[in-house]
Amino acid sequence: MSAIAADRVWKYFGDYPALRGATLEVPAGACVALLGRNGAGKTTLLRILANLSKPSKGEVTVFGESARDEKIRARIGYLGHGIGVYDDLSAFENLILFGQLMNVPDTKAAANAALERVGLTRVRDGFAREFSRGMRQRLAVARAFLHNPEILLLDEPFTSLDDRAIAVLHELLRDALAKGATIVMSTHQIREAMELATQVALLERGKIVHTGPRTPEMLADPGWLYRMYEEKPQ
Amino acid sequence: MSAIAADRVWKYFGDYPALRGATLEVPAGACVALLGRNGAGKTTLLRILANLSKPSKGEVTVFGESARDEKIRARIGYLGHGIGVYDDLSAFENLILFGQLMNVPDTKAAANAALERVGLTRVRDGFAREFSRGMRQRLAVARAFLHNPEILLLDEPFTSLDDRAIAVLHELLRDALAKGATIVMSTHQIREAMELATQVALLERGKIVHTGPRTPEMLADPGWLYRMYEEKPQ
Amino acid sequence: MRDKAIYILGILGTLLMIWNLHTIFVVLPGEAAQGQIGKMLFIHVPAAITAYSYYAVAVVCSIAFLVTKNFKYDSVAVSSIEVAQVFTLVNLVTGSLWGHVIWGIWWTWDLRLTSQFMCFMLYLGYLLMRPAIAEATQRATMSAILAIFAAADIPLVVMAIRLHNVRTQHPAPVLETGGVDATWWPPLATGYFVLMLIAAALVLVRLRQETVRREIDSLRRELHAM
Amino acid sequence: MKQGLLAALFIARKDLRTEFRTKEALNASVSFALVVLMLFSFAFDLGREEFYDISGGLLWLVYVFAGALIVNRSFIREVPNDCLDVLIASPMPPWALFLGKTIASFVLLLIVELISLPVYGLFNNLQWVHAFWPLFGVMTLATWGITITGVAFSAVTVNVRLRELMLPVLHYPLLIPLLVGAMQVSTALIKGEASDIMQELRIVIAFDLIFTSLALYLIEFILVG
Amino acid sequence: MKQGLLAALFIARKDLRTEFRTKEALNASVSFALVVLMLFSFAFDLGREEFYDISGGLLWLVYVFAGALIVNRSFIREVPNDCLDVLIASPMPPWALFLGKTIASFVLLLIVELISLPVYGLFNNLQWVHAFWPLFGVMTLATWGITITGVAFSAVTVNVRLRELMLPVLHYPLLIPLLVGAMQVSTALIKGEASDIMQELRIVIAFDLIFTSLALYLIEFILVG
Ligand code: HEM
Ligand SMILES: Nc1ncnc2c1ncn2[C@@H]1O[C@H](COP(=O)(O)OP(=O)(O)OP(=O)(O)O)[C@@H](O)[C@H]1O
Ligand SMILES: Nc1ncnc2c1ncn2[C@@H]1O[C@H](COP(=O)(O)OP(=O)(O)OP(=O)(O)O)[C@@H](O)[C@H]1O
Ligand SMILES: [Mg+2]
Ligand SMILES: [Mg+2]
Repeated sequence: MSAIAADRVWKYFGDYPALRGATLEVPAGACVALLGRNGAGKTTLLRILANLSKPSKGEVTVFGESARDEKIRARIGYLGHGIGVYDDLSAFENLILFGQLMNVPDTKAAANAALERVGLTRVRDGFAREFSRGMRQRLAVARAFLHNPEILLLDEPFTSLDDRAIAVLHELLRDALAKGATIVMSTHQIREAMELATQVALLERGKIVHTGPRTPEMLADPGWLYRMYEEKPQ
Repeated sequence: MSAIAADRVWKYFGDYPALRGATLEVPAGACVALLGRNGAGKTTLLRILANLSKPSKGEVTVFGESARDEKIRARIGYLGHGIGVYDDLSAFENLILFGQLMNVPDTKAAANAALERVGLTRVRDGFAREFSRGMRQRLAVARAFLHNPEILLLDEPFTSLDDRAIAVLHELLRDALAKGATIVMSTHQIREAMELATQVALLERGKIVHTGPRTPEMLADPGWLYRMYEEKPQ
Repeated sequence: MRDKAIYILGILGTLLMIWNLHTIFVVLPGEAAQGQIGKMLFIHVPAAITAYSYYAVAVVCSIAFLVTKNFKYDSVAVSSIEVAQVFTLVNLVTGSLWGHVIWGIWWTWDLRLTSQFMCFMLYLGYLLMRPAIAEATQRATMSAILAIFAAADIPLVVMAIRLHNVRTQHPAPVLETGGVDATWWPPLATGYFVLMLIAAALVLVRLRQETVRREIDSLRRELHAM
Repeated sequence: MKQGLLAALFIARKDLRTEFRTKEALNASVSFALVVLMLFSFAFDLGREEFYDISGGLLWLVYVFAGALIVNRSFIREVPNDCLDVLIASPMPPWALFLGKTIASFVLLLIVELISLPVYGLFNNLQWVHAFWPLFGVMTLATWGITITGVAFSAVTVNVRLRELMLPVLHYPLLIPLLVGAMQVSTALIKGEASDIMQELRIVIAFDLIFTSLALYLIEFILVG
Repeated sequence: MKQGLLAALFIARKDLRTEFRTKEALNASVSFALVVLMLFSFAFDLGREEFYDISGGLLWLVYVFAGALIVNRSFIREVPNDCLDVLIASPMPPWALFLGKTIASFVLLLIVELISLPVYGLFNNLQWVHAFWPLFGVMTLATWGITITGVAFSAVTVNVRLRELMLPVLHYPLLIPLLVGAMQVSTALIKGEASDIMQELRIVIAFDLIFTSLALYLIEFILVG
């Protein structure tokens, strides 16, 4: 059974279709790099997978169940364009809050461990509003991984991270994959994504036009896939 | 005479020094890649160079004059984390407004030319709020380049841009350099920056620890510089 | 098809209205106490009831939108509310004119006047909010919610104001209590029927506008996305 | 269900904690309430008797204006870093999120009201202590109604342009039945004529019940679409 | 100086254009004024004579409520895409930015007031036409005071660092002398007792002068700091 299955998903914003029958199957344990030009619909698709918006047409199932199910939602970790932490709470308080909402058993230990992993232990009690852009992104990563989700939906997770933070994120993602998690991440930093991805999906104007395993040539030449589909009529 | 000179600049946020005596000299016509880990102080330094905040200690001069001078400000283009355009104005109106504020002589012609350069002519009268993320970033670039600034301060300009948009930005920057402009850009997408940079400056915990020309080995191995300074005590 | 319906409804409404106005002003004698101004009743009351009828249509369509997510219902809801607002305004203005003649003042915070004004304000908020939401699905959803809230509020308003009821300037119900001359009933009923027809034609016109606007909107978005 | 209630409490605690940390809304609305009171006492040079007649009305005007400042922030506070997305994606049901936010706003508004009441009495030489407990009851009931509708509208208008302006235009007309009831009851209580307040109170309670159930039921449409 | 004034005009035009494009702000604040009128009529069930006594007070309450909504948006509008940064980085001096924003808010608020005045008169059966020009004068003076302080506080609110120092609590109490003056003068004008209004008017003018110069002088610290 595939972990995530989106079946001919359409999403209209008004009368404008941002997704036009996108179909995506992600087997459990895969790491999918979701590529596509600006405005292709990557964010829209990820938001639908994460239950943040409803598809206008089509069906999304996660582990064979409706994505709307509460138990399913507890197994998903989502990291969007916004970092999703409160500026007026400290890093630690933020994680405690999300731990409680995610039903994490020992929230304090989990929060401390998460801070440790992303290297924010030193600023544990600093307010998020005082963090630099990269530190905020690290906190957001810690938040998304807090409850050891089985499915990770990441929208441009490498944005604004420095080399170390990218290494940390890579490690976290590798750990998660080793534990059997399934990952879908959109990105424009193709190089960083390709190192991890086992699968690649290309979204173009609301449709998935290519899915397949990541081949070595993609790793060597990140622009390859885009060029493949360059000739397509606009 | 150097185009930008920051002399032992300190910046405190409360008791925390984000900059601890950063010193940077940028000769006219250079393109400096300002590198540094998350929280190193890149944004803080760029904001001080752009007059958006005042240094707590130290001096910043631009073309030998105080950066606070109004005439100097007209020669600087700044592109920060936010895109700095109004959602409720059309692309054209946005550029007209900024042209007027920047004392651009023939605002209409300049605005049209700028839209042409970033490839937004077709959506000239569309509201910025309806643009996709990449289009918004393009408009922001057009805005920053509108008055042909002699100094460009760019904070992570490649963020969230797809390959095509990055190519457009590269071209604009090359044009500007050819016209003699001076560029300082912070970035974590080192590869994209290195293609253009003539100089590299590394900021670490509020201090500039390295400045120098970009060497070919940096282009081949973007992590090189970071590794150089890895051994330093935290 | 829809165009034809608009013309038919419009022409039928106009003809009937002319005939009814003839009955009201030529056939019927003036009201005993008030003279000719009393005939304001024939617009004043039907306008109010027409407005209520279309508010009711709107709430039904709003619920239907939430259930089906079909934008047609949203269009009908907003068109109905706009038309109902117009008729509420007709009721307010005729009442005000009438009051100026009979009571010597344009307005007073009497229970009936106030609750009608309240009704107008509730739905005015609805109409003001709509254009301020950029995204169409969200606009339709939030509007539907507002329409439902407003409809739930109206009975409470009426109840509360009945209790509060300090000033009573407006005539007490005469229609139910038989205070109206038997000869006045047919033109009253016809008046209501006429206004309902005209309102239906207006709703259809508005619906067409809605559809066209949505099309233009999507074409423009399509252009931007390219 | 139990999970949901627990989550609501977490949300309420979070909102109250951030609010008490900066005290921004609390300060603004208390000072706003005080200013309005002061202005009223300047603006209306009324006799004692007449003032008693409008005392409940004034009180609730102050409360509803101050309340708007607090209640409107409720969901808007979640906008800056897209926190709302994270909350909606969490396993907590939407009604729990809504309930949590309502509870936080309710507590805040009640605090503002309890602070303003003595000041109001003092400025206007009103005797209200004798009627404190019944007044407190009315305050609780009516404040709940103000909060639940206000927070619901705050969620509705999260993506509306000019929401600070739109919100009162949408919210106040809806509140009229509640306010009329609360004003009458409060005036009667302050004047000491506690005889026939039940009828008005019933409207307040009906308002609470209707809009609480309506909002809890519709909130899923509002938040998830 | 001339450059600065020109820039102020560009800013004012930009703000007014975005507002007038949809007329959303105008419509919303006029209907807000209507809603407040409605609330007042419930709260105060007064006779005609008594109403004349408080007419100026009520009028200014409506104005200040509607005004707060408009004026507070002034700088907040620049926050979403960090537009404020771009404005500050431009060669225009900070006072020009501030002046431009104040002018835009002032015009908007004055329009709202001019529309609400006849409605106010109509709904409450007040005669005000005979006193229109003097009333208009008071409106101009007092509205300027409301706007200049309000826009300055709007700028403070944008700046996180200052927000904690100069709490917005101050804005409303700050307005009291201005409002008391305006209320007294307006009541006197509406009642036709235009004899000794000069003294109160002097307070309004003093308020305007003091806060205009203070705000223009301090704005650089508020914005760039
Ligand atoms: C602006 C002022 C007024 C408003 C808002 C207003 C509002 C209404 C409304 C909403 C209704 C119909 C609803 C119903 O039948 O329950 C109505 C009915 C009526 N109005 Fe008015 N009215 C106004 C002024 C007047 C005046 C000045 C008169 C005459 C002196 C008048 C006479 C009537 C009569 C006789 C009815 C039918 C009453 C019945 O049988 O229910 N109205 N008005
Ligand atoms: N809330 C919205 N309202 C209207 N249109 C929207 C909305 N969100 C997205 N769109 C449109 O849908 C299309 C897809 O947007 P989406 O954000 O999914 O693209 P993306 O692939 O994530 O692009 P990027 O790489 O720039 O983030 C775009 O044309 C965008 O303008
Ligand atoms: N407004 C502020 N208040 C308090 N501290 C701040 C503020 N802005 C920045 N800082 C602190 O100053 C330091 C430098 O921040 P800055 O944003 O300049 O880093 P940066 O080099 O741009 O990092 P990044 O690559 O993550 O964007 C950080 O430790 C940050 O926490
Ligand atoms: Mg995206
Ligand atoms: Mg930065």
